Amino acid sequence: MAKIGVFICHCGENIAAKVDCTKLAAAMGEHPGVAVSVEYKYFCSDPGQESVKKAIRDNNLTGIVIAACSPRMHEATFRKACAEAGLNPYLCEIANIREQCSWVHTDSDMATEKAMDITRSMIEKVKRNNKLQPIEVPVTRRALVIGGGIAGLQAALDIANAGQEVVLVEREPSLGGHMAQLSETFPTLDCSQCIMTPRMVETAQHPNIRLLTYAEVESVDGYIGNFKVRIRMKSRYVDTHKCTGCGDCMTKCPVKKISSEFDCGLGKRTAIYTPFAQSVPNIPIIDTASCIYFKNGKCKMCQKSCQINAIDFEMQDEFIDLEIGAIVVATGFQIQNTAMYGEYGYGKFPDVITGLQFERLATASGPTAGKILRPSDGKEPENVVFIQCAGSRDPSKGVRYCSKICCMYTAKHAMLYAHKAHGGKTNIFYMDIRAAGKGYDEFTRRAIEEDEASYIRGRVSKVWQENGKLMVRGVDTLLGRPVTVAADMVVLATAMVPQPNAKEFAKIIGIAYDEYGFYNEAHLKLRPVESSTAGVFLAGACQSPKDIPDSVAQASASASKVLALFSKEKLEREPVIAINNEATCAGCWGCVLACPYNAIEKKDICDRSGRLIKQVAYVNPGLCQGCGTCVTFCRSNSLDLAGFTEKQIFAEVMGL
Amino acid sequence: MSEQQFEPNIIAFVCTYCTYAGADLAGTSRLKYAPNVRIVRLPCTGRISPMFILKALQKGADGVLVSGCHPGDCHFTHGNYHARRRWMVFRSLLEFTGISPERVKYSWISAAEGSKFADLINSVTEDIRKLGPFDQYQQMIKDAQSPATL
Amino acid sequence: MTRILLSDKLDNCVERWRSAGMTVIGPVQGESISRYAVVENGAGFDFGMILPDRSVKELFFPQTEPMLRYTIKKSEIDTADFPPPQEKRIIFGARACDASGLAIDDSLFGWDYKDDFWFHRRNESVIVTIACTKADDFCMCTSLDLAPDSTKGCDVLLRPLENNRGWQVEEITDRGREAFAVIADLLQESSDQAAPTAVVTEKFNLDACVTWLQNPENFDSKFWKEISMRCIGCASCTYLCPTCHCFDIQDEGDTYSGIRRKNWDSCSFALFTMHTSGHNPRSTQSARWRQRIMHKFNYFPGKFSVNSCSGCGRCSRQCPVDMGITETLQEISKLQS
Amino acid sequence: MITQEKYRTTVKELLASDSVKMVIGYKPGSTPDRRRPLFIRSSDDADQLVLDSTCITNLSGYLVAEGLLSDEKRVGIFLRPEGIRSINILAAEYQLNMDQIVIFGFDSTGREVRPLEGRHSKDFSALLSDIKENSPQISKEPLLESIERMNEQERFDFWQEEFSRCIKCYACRQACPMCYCRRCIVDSNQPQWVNTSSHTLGNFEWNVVRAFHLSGRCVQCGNCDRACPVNIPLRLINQRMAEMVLEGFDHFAGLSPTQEPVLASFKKDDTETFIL
Repeated sequence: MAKIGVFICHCGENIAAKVDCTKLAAAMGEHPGVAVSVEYKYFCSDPGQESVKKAIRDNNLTGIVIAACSPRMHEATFRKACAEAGLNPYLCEIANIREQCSWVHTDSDMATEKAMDITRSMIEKVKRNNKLQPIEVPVTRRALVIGGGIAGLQAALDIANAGQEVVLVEREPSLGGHMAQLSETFPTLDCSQCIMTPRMVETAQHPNIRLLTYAEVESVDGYIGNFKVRIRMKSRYVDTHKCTGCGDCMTKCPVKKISSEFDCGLGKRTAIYTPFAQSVPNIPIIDTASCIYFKNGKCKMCQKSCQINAIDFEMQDEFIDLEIGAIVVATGFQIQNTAMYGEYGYGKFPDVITGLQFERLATASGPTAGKILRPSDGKEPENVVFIQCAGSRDPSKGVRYCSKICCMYTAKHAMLYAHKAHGGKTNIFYMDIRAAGKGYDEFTRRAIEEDEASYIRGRVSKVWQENGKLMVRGVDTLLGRPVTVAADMVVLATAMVPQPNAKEFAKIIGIAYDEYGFYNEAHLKLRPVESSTAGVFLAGACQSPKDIPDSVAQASASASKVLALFSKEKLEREPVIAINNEATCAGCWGCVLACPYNAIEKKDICDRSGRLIKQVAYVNPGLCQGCGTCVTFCRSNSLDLAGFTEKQIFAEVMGL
Repeated sequence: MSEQQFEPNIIAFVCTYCTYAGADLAGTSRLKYAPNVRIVRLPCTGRISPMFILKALQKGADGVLVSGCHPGDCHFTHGNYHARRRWMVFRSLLEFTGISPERVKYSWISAAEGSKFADLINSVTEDIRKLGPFDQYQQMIKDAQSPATL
Repeated sequence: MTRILLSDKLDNCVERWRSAGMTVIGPVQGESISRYAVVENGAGFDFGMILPDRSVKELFFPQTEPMLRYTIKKSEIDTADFPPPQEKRIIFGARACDASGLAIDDSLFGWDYKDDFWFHRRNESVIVTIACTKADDFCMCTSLDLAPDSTKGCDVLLRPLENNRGWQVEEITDRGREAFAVIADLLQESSDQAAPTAVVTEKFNLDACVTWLQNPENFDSKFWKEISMRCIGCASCTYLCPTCHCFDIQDEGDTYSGIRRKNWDSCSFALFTMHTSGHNPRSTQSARWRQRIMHKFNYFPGKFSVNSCSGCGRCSRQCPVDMGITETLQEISKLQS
Repeated sequence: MITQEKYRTTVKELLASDSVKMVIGYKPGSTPDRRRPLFIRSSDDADQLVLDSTCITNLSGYLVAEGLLSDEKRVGIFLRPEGIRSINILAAEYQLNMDQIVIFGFDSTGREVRPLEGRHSKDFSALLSDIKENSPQISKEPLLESIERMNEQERFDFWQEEFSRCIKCYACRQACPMCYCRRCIVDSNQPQWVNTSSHTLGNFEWNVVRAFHLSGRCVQCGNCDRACPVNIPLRLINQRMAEMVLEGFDHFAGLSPTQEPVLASFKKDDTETFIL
């Protein structure tokens, strides 16, 4: 038999001024199953809570209803009070008679009547509440960080430095990502490599980090705290244990004219190569598409030159299976191919280059050793035109969003060019200068004021070649007239776009992505580093275009989320999850489709001899977030949602 | 006159993250609205079963309101998209069986839309008041000798 | 010379009975189905059909019937019984099979507990059977030792006249005599001959069937699976049957009050025997069909010495997959012989 | 007759070669206008096979009854296009494995029966697409049109009158190939969402819930309508809902065995005009 306690809070005058609490308490006292019905000025106060606890103990209450403010205010408070009084905290319901009653109605009688209905229906609900226990999920304390750019490195190091194990997977032969390609970084103009390479080395040498380069995530199963991840180790054809990184093989390799990806096509590399000199690990791979041996079975120059016999042409891909507790996705971005702007002449005129190519030209370790030289003739340009938003903020040809970093790096490029080519002129076509960030606006002002970058507000309509010059036709919207600039080099501030396989990869991990392929955060403001899947966190530009400080900040935030998850052996979750009645489940799998979290699996029901009788739905408590969409779908009424069960809702309505 | 005017009974099923929070905001903003609506809180519109609507009518509701997060805003990423489909289907079914769509209304109200909530409650109450008591359904309940009435 | 009632006096009869406080009920062809329903005058009857789609059972044992009303209070529950109906009725134009069905169910409803609802209605109702002059392929009363002019369960038997202008009147019970006393002056003596009753061919050998059913070995015969393989487990045969009498008791209401009701139930449903544990002793449709046959022709007669079937044939006539008692008993007859 | 004879031969061949363990078809019923389901397991059984325009019952429900397919052997079945759609839905809802099903397709115009080419569900995809394309052009039943012309109160009264005859025998459910749940929602009594009593309210609730559960799943085979012993025009509700899902979501139930259930899926741009 139910023994329900009803506690009606005056909330000072907030409730009592409109709702006749005495009448309410008396009426609720007459409700079937109510053992105690009392009113008080402030139940959330210490004495108020004490009186609730005392009433629970004295009357052996089986459930309580607090008629007070919104559950969003004090549900947690009163659940805790229940627990302290020895009553399961989930046997507490809140009747919201303040925000949704006393504060919003003018007629006292009608407000009182409504308060009665609200309280009654909660009494009926709480009678059917079940004792729930927080769900405990064991946690494997090992993080997987996917991506070895600055975000991945930061996340890996933060987690590792806190004493937890990390597996870092990078699909390229070396760590570094895009940041390793950059020259100086805004707004401080410190050398990218100088800050990046030590982090790469630190990562590789960290006792808590297992580094897997030239490796890809093949599959992810399981759920928060308990992921099972399979990694494909792509074959390098170089034994990583033997190789000392001496580089003899690369010197001997006869194929030397392969366009270097790392240098964005501005430099050359060999068929056996490391992407760049400071690669970590400093172990080459063989590019089988270019290697003579792989093409016609002859050559083997590298093998012959290797004194420790590290070259193995027979090497196969290997798979590593890992148990993982949390995943940080830091898969980065790509720059958009600008070929859709035929009018800019990218790909047609060699001296029309992308911002990233400009970075390679400007960096001391780049193909020109830091000299800004034209790809066409190797001469130093005297006049450079920068075109901003070459793809971003262009719904018709490019992408709708702002790539966020281009205003800053274009200003930086102008400065670097000014510093390196004295007397060189820069013209920058822009839509807006977006320089929000610490020291950012000062930085762009410096480019304009000290390094004489000439900003022209307007779009470029055409670039063509004339007398050895690149003629750039645009419009100066501030002056309201067309302009034509004769340039030696044109630099396009291309858009940042998701990795080309971002959507497929999201499906492997089971996270949500937006229309472009950037990964969705669970909540843009309140849960910006969590993905839609519990236990998977986001860092860096895979979530949206970001600069280095933002990427690092997000990586550290993700790391702290991972560490919080790893702070206990078991993970506690709200027990509001779906449960299935296996006896009645018809196995139609509509729920599997409807579930936003992939939390529903197929479970075999076998007889004693192991013969499969049927398959039913099983809700994984680690993944279920408790929305109840599956419950509503279920035609046979087999699924139910703890905390909001069919019985509870039925009683709530019928109790009104 | 006001004493004789018909006060409709309306039952609302709302999601906790958007509309319930919006209703709370209406409260904290001290907006005033009609006291005719009784709210049943669910985690998500995805949890709102058509059965709830039928039971609200059985309980004697003259009108039913169903409300949740705007498309794209669902706390559970797409519970409301599923809900929207169900509503489209169920609404059309009810219409075909003779339950006016004016009796069962649907809305999107975000946690920020306290004033939209207050306005909606007022307008829905007013609309249902104009329609009058749901006599046909209540007659059916009476014929069934089912005692459930508000 | 016999007493006859002419059809053109029907209007007067209905009026007399109505003014004597009786509700007059008869076979009525509705837009979609035919059933026994209230008629207000002679034109309301439709005697042309072989028999109404729905049996007369529902007038005595409705598909849903309130039994008591309850109100839940703080510390007690108030209950109030629904009084058994007191309405006086005359059912004019029942078929012999339907009337027999009522007599069959009397034994059940009056056995260990006297069902007030049933017997009040039985005692207050006069059944006037009209003997059948035509039958269809599904009629099988003769196979059950009944006949188109059987008087079982009826208070007055009418035999249609050959010249079609009325009926010969044969009062069977006092209740019947009483009801017809009201219209005594509307009857007349006549030498008109009664039309021959319908010829209903014997469909199966009932005795052979009973012998086979009573043999315990046949309980697990694979015959049951074969014969019922196409059964889809709907309850139309049981719900249209004039003798099927299973019911379920349900409480319906909200938190504060409700009604306890008696609703038809059917052995065709898996839920009928489902245990709370999930175990179902009759887990297959063939087990459920076997139960229906066994109950009607073995268990029920074992207890009440009468078959729980009056041969109306509705089960076969209405079956969506063309099954029914006739086919099953025909097959059993073959097995036994 | 030619179709019937051809199919008889094929059925016998398939049984003889053990390609199928059973074929579900039709045989003569208790009266000349009736057909009853036939379960063919031998050549003798096959001789009873009848195929004519009166073979209307959609037999697909038998495929999912009581473990018929659990031994993974193949079963043949005679199906009209609606029946093929039914088994597509059953496959899409994981109730059967399409590789176990051998289809004997047929259709009829007037009294003439013709075979449909193919044995496997995928052989009929073009046919079903055509039916989908043509479905909006098929003229509506006058009764459906007249219901649609009614105002809500009239419609409510119309259905009240129709539902008042319901005796809750659940023949509609049992006859429907889509109602394969081991426990129907009306049999779920904790809580009792649908009033089981066969009174006005209970009848209304049952019929609404039934139609909702069949929305986007009904192929209008008419089994429910024919099974109803009190002749409630159930087909009309199902038909209306089929139109609704076709108009609203371009969903034609049973188009393919991999079709997503319309109520377990969604599009972000599902268009509605009524949400305030």
